[in-house]
Amino acid sequence: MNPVVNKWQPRIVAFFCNWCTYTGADLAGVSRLKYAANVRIVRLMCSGRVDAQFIVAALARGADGVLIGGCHPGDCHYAEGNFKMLRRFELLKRMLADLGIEPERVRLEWISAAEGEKVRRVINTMTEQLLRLGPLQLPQRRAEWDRELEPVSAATPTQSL
Amino acid sequence: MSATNSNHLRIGFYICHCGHNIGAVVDCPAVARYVEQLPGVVLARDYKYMCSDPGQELIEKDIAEFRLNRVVVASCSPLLHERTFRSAIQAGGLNPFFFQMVNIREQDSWVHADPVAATEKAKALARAAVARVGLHCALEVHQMPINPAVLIVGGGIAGINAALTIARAGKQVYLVEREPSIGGHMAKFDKTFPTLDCAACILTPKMSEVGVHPNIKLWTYSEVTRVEGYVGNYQVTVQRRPRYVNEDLCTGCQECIAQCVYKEPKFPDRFNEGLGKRKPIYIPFPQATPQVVVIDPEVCLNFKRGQLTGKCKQTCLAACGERQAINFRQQSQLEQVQVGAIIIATGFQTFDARRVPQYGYGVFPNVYTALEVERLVNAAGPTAGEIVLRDGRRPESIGVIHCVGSRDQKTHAWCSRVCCMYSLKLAHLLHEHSGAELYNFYIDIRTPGKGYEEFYDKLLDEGVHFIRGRVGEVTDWAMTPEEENKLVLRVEDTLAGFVRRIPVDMVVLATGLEPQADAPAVRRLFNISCGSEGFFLERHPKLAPVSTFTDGVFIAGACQGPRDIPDTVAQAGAAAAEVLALIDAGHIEQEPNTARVIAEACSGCKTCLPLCPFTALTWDEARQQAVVNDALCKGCGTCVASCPSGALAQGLFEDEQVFAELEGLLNDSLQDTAP
Amino acid sequence: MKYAYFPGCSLKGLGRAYEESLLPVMKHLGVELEELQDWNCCGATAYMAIDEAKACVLAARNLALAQAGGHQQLLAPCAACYLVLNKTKHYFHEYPAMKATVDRALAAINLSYDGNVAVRFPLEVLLTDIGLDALKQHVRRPLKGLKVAPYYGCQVVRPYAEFDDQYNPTSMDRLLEVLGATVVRFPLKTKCCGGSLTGTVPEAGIRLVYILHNEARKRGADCLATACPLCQFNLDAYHSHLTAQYGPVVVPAVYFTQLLGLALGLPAEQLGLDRAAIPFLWRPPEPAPPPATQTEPMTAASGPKYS
Amino acid sequence: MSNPAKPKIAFYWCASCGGCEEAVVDLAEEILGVLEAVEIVLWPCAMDFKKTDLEGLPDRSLNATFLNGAIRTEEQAEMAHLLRRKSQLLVAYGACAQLGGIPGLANQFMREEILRYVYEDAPTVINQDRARPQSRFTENGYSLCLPQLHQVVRALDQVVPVDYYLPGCPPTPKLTQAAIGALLAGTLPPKGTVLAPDMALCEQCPRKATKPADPRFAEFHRPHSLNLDPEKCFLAQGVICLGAATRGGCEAACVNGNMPCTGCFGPTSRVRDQGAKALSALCANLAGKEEPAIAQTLAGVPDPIGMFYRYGLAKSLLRSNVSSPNDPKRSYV
Repeated sequence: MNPVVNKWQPRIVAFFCNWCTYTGADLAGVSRLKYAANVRIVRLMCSGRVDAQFIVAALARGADGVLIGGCHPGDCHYAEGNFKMLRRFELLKRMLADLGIEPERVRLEWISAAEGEKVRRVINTMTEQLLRLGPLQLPQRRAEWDRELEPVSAATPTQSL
Repeated sequence: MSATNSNHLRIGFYICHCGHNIGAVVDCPAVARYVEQLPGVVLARDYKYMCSDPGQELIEKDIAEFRLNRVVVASCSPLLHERTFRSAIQAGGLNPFFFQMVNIREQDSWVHADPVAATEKAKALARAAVARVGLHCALEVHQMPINPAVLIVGGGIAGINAALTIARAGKQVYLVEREPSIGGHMAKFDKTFPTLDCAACILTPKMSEVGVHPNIKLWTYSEVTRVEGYVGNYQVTVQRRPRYVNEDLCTGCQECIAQCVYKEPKFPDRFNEGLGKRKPIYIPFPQATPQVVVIDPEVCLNFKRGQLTGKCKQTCLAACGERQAINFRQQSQLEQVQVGAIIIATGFQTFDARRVPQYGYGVFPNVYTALEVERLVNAAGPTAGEIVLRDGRRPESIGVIHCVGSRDQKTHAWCSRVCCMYSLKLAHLLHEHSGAELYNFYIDIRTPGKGYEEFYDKLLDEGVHFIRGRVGEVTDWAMTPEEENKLVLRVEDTLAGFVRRIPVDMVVLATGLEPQADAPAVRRLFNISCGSEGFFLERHPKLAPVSTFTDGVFIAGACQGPRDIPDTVAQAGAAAAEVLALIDAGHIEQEPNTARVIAEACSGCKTCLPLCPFTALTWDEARQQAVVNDALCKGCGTCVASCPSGALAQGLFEDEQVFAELEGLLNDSLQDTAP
Repeated sequence: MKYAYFPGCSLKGLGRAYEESLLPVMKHLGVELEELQDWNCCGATAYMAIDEAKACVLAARNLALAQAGGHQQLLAPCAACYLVLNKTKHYFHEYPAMKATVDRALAAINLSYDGNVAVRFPLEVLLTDIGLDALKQHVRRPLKGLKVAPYYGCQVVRPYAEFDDQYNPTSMDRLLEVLGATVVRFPLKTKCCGGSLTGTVPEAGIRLVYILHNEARKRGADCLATACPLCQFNLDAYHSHLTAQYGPVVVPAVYFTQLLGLALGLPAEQLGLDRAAIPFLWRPPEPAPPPATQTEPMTAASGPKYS
Repeated sequence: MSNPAKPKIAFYWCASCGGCEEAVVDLAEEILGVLEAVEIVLWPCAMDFKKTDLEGLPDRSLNATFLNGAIRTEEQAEMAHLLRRKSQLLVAYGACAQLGGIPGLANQFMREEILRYVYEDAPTVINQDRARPQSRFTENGYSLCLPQLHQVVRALDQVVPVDYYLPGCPPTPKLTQAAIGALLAGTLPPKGTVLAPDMALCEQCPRKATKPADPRFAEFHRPHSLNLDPEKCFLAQGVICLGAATRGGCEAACVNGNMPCTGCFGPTSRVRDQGAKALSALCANLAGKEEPAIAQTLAGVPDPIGMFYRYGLAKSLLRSNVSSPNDPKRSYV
């Protein structure tokens, strides 16, 4: 394996719904639960707002994993937004697998406002999982692919628009 | 960074130390230095307490002095202080939505121990906010009218107090109670601690006032079945169960009860915790409000399995005579009301003592719950206040076991707050009524309250025994002749340092308070949250203790957590004040996070139409496009995420803003060049 | 239904009657037990008291053997074995440091345990896997008229077992009721049997045994039903001391599996009943003669084969 | 030959099927007007052409180049750079140049996988020596060159800056003519624009009126498995149509041929990733509320990449298969 892996820390982008999971994450804070600092939370009003574009954009931009947090089924502040996310998630997982992205990298969890402990557990287990999977690092990999363009670019300097 | 043209941007960044809360873990000055060199940022400061007046004034001053046009504050959760800072920015002359908040306390300094990692995370989060805020637009807050009527769910002391306060302020109140009478648990109590004033004496006048107040519509024997709408404009459906007695015609004379074909009361009396008996037609207790009898179709001879059969002499009908209040054909009835705000005061239930089998409740007849003893010592109770046990004996010794179902990892971890005091009260009353030896078995005696500790002292003087130790079991295993036919309490006396066996005639279990069994259903009905223990979750434990995360829905009393009568009454007053503040404003401000259709982009594909649970999205036949009804949209953004051509957008959560946030979160190439 | 079977030392020694009754009963009920090859000490008592890690390693080896044999479930009829094996499984999930120690030890003998093999107690298997309703169908000679004091002892339901209440276990009560016995309310069902005190501090240990006998007798029990070899031994072996010291107080102490065997109609002589020092001579009434169409009563030998 | 008054135009093709060339020819008699108005200096498909001719032209001497096809080889990249240098305007012509197109679907596989399959493992291949084309081959002092295959397929603007995009597989004659017209008239919109309406296809779909208002998809069918109703919205028939997630401008050509839209015009300007967006939209309206029911419905989408990224994989946010080429888990069928 890559020797850099020891120093490397995965980066998780989390999309949390305002009412349950974001509040649950606040509760984890108020309860002073400690969890891995690898997660960066984006607040949305509802997990139904999570466009699959956001997930692939996060991965494309360098996230090693994406976590989506919504209210438990039946508890959605907006009745059924979480189901809409669940349906997208089922197909998205397959699509990502077809593109070589391990299913463990994208996770959907129902976490209520009372489940600060679950926030801790999910983030910690996901961080561990990603440590095992290793980096995704798409921007770096792309830069690597695009190196094949360099000789041409050097030979034929392109005017800038 | 990002697609933003940052030339016009003048972003001010503020990071709050929050005393040591953030400052002890996150290197705030380093974050400020880092952010200062990000594109578009003209100024970055760290400050001890950003939410303080000087902190807010700092922002206001800087907006003018540095011509800031965007502001980012990194501090606590936006759920706590977003409004505070928006107001400050508005005061500084900017549109309040040219603002983004970064949560580096609840979601950073409080959850990470490593200062380096926490500081790096704070930088990433700040970077994201800076990237995002550049794309913020000036938004307007829409005002919506508010319906001044109020729904109160639960007619215990909390609901009664809130209802009276709001009604006295001249507002219409709908008070819904599930039982046939209001009064709740307090109506069952004999005396109240620590003053020992009689519960009925202080509660009854309030109940009567509720019954007659012109501004209160009281619906007992009723339940809320449906809640629709939003703050300021809720439509509530209330189901009124048939009591087979017309409330408007019944005078409460109770002659029907006297004339019932059952000459003697025969059925367990719920109000008396099953210790007494009642007839199929009954009034729950003498002071019941409303003073209207109820017929229990489960046991009334005129019904079989709840179905009307007419196989009874119906002597009650004759007794009622011309009043004609009894109506065996009464049906369940639905009432619809429009209200602007809701107070939930659904109270608690007592812990089921059968869940601690070692205490023998339900096995040994002389083991009682505290609530049963409340009825037993009550002059209006099944024994008229005489302490007569289920087996007919009068106890010479009584053990009171504290913390049953409280402070126990196996049942409920929380302290139920009221048990110590009511156990002291019951010990006093039992001692007074029976002259028995009283033993209290406690873990700690908790008496925080005005006059509470003094009450404890008084009990000590009365000669009640206090044994510090959690009782291991209540058993009929006699080891000595003296223990024969007694209940033996085995307990480690942790002060004396040995295990004791104490034989008694009666055991009282101080059962704790727990959420109502249907709290999850009620929670869903009103779209609020429960804490992990199942009590309704307040918006903030200290600063918004009666608010919920759903605007316009408030909570009061023990449905939010165990509390005693003084605290419940105070909280009911607080909820009433919150409601009055809300509805007296006349309008509410709607967060401008609603969806909008981009008219020049909508192809009319109809994907969004079925997705809105609030029917905010409708079809404009003329334009062949979807339209959003701003008043109905609650701002979830599900339709926005689902619009296949990007023709729907959401205020505060525009696609480009989220993409910019992601770019900021993940763009580490903006290396830390600050010293 | 198939389980790996961990007899432990007791069931091959003083508690032989337990195995002698358990095996035919389980066979009769169609439960297949495969004795673990090369099992070793479960790690109970002295080991656990002196060095927890070593005790866990001993227990984990047995669990690892079960795993290596492809078993999901390990049946441990001895209460002490059941406790220690369960405890080790529990530690595997809760205490990473202990897991690491044990993992190293197992690795040295090319074994591993992933924490998944479930440790099961016969009562649990009877009640949850077979079920009382199914069991009832097998009862040929109900224990009509027999008054039994159910005695669980300390280790069966504490603290890791999940199949019964720790304070007021009722699984054996419910089983005995299905078998047709009258279960007396026995408040001492989880009290101490004396444990090793009967050997080390006899005056204390034997008094504890006396308390159990005395209470069972006072409540009219014909016997004490036990689920632990040590309990049975203590209740049974000191009968002469008890009688000498306290008078005629003793009641027979039998394994619940022996009562189950009787109720199933298995021959009494095949259930190890003759090994007890306090004789248990009660036998269920003969079953009513079978209707003509019915085949002969089931026995261990002739019973239907379950797979 | 050269007429200084007429704007100079070039047509060029890279990784493409030739359909875009056909689209130019499909201008039919209109092409005469075009030929009247412009001077075509380069059109390899139709005219003789040497690379050195192009190299000999002064930089920016071409008014516009219409380039179709994706960039798959180093030669194509080189030509793209050359044409960029010689042109004032570079137009990505057709889905392949704009989005990577059908060739972009090759991004589901690693280059090595493709070569191995094509030259070794495909059942129709007999190649006992496992010979592969070499990029340079010398014999008897003569040396032959073949352009190197890139690791991934790219859209044109992933290689050189592009001024305008003409979407479609292929672009319609109408849009092509409009673009040339705007070019001649000097009425082109701001650079970077896709020269087609910025509204999804549903707007101009003849079946719009039959679009279901509450589909609750429980089952998806593939077009060949049904006798398709020629009047009814495909979604109402349980057939996935990407019209709602695809820029209009094709005048619903496929729908008029009774086939659902497969997305060749790409996303609207407000969408960054057509496939992810289409997925978000379609899935939200599924009927199921639990994983098994949802999975059952989605079993009707056997190839999500082929469904949602038929033309756009190369230009999508993820761009290609991202597993490491040495990943032992990775194998193709």
